[in-house]
Amino acid sequence: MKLDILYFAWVRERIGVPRETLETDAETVTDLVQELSARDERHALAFSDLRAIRVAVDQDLSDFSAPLAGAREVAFFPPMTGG
Amino acid sequence: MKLDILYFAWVRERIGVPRETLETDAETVTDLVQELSARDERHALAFSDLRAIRVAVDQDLSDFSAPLAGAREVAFFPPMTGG
Amino acid sequence: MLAVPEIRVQHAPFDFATECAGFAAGRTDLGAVVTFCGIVRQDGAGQLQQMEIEHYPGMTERALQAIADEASARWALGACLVIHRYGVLTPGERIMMVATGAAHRADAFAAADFLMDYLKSRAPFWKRETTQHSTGWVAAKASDEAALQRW
Amino acid sequence: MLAVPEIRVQHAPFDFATECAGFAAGRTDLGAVVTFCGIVRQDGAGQLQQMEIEHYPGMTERALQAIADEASARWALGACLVIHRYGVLTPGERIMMVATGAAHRADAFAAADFLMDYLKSRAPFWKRETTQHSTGWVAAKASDEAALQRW
Repeated sequence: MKLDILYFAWVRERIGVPRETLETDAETVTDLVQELSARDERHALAFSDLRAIRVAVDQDLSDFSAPLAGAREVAFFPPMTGG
Repeated sequence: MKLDILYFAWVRERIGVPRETLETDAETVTDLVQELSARDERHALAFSDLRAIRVAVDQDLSDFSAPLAGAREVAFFPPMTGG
Repeated sequence: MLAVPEIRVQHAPFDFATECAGFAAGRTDLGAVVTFCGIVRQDGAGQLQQMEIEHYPGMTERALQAIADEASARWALGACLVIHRYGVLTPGERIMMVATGAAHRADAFAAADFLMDYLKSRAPFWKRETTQHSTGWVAAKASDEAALQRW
Repeated sequence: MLAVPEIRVQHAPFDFATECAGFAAGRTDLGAVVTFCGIVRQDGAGQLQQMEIEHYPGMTERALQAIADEASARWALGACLVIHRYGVLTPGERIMMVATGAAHRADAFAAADFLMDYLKSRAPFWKRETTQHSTGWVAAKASDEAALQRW
């Protein structure tokens, strides 16, 4: 499965890129986070405290247990601060 | 004591005038209402249900037990409907 | 950033856009502005021809000032405006507005909501509606009096 | 009088006066309009130089639409507008606004308050503040997340 992975705010800064594309068999968001964290220091650092990270699957707020079957786009970012 | 008595909305319509001046010894608003009600049919009708009437003494919302010593102006009107 | 409430009671229309643009203009200490505007609403049957608002000159200004002062004392307001019209108005016309400015949104929202609840039941205005068939004074609602218990 | 929420996400400034004047203009079925405007607030020390707002194009519009649809479903809204800017802003600039119109004031107030609470914590915007000495992402407040429990 080919996934677009997006990063925002300080998650983007820690990862170093705003977006990357990944060929993966991850079944859930948690699987995906583990796969990304294993890649390098930057990813490992960005995902070191998941309580500080929010996730959206195909542009809908989701959680780490969410399945990725059929997903096209997963985004990671800090708690939102709009308004 | 000389008092200006003001009426608003349907109280004014029932009394027939927006304002009158009265020389009175009424000690409280209740005394004043009784004195006015005794004057004629119009006043008696206007004051027939005091639950439907609000009172202000010298332009401050008040109640029927309020003393009138030193007062200059008393107003009677229905519950307010601004906004 | 103490608010000195501005109170205006007038027959003339006010320009909502101009008031919104001018309120707290140039202030950089206020992060949140809330406005409320009350409009003469046509009834479902479309029969309202006019609404006439009577008030108690002198007491009206005092009452609005007292309500705005109370709001400014309860919440951290940096700016506060109340405008209320009287006289004959037609459906769609703006009756009144309030505006509140604060550092944070919770204060601005609560103060505007409070101002409206108190203004509705404690400021000396009375509305009379005229339709094609009748004319009559608007009755106060029990829900408006009950709303004061929120504060 | 079902509301079809209007959502705008843009870098360009919006004209608050024009938006206020145009919102629900000509409608005679709405007796109450509430607006909220968020402004870049200078900090106490006067050191804020700029605020940059990052967002998630695509999801931002979807999230705002979903929040506005939810507000329209919960309250009897006749009109609903949300505008939110992104990019670099300076102190005193307007960041965003919401407007709600309803027959009665309680619906207009509650819907605007709800929109702000949800927009704050559920729409994908992130603020970064730059002062003379440092730059950093604004942290989400526990009180903002807690505010959602009100609804």
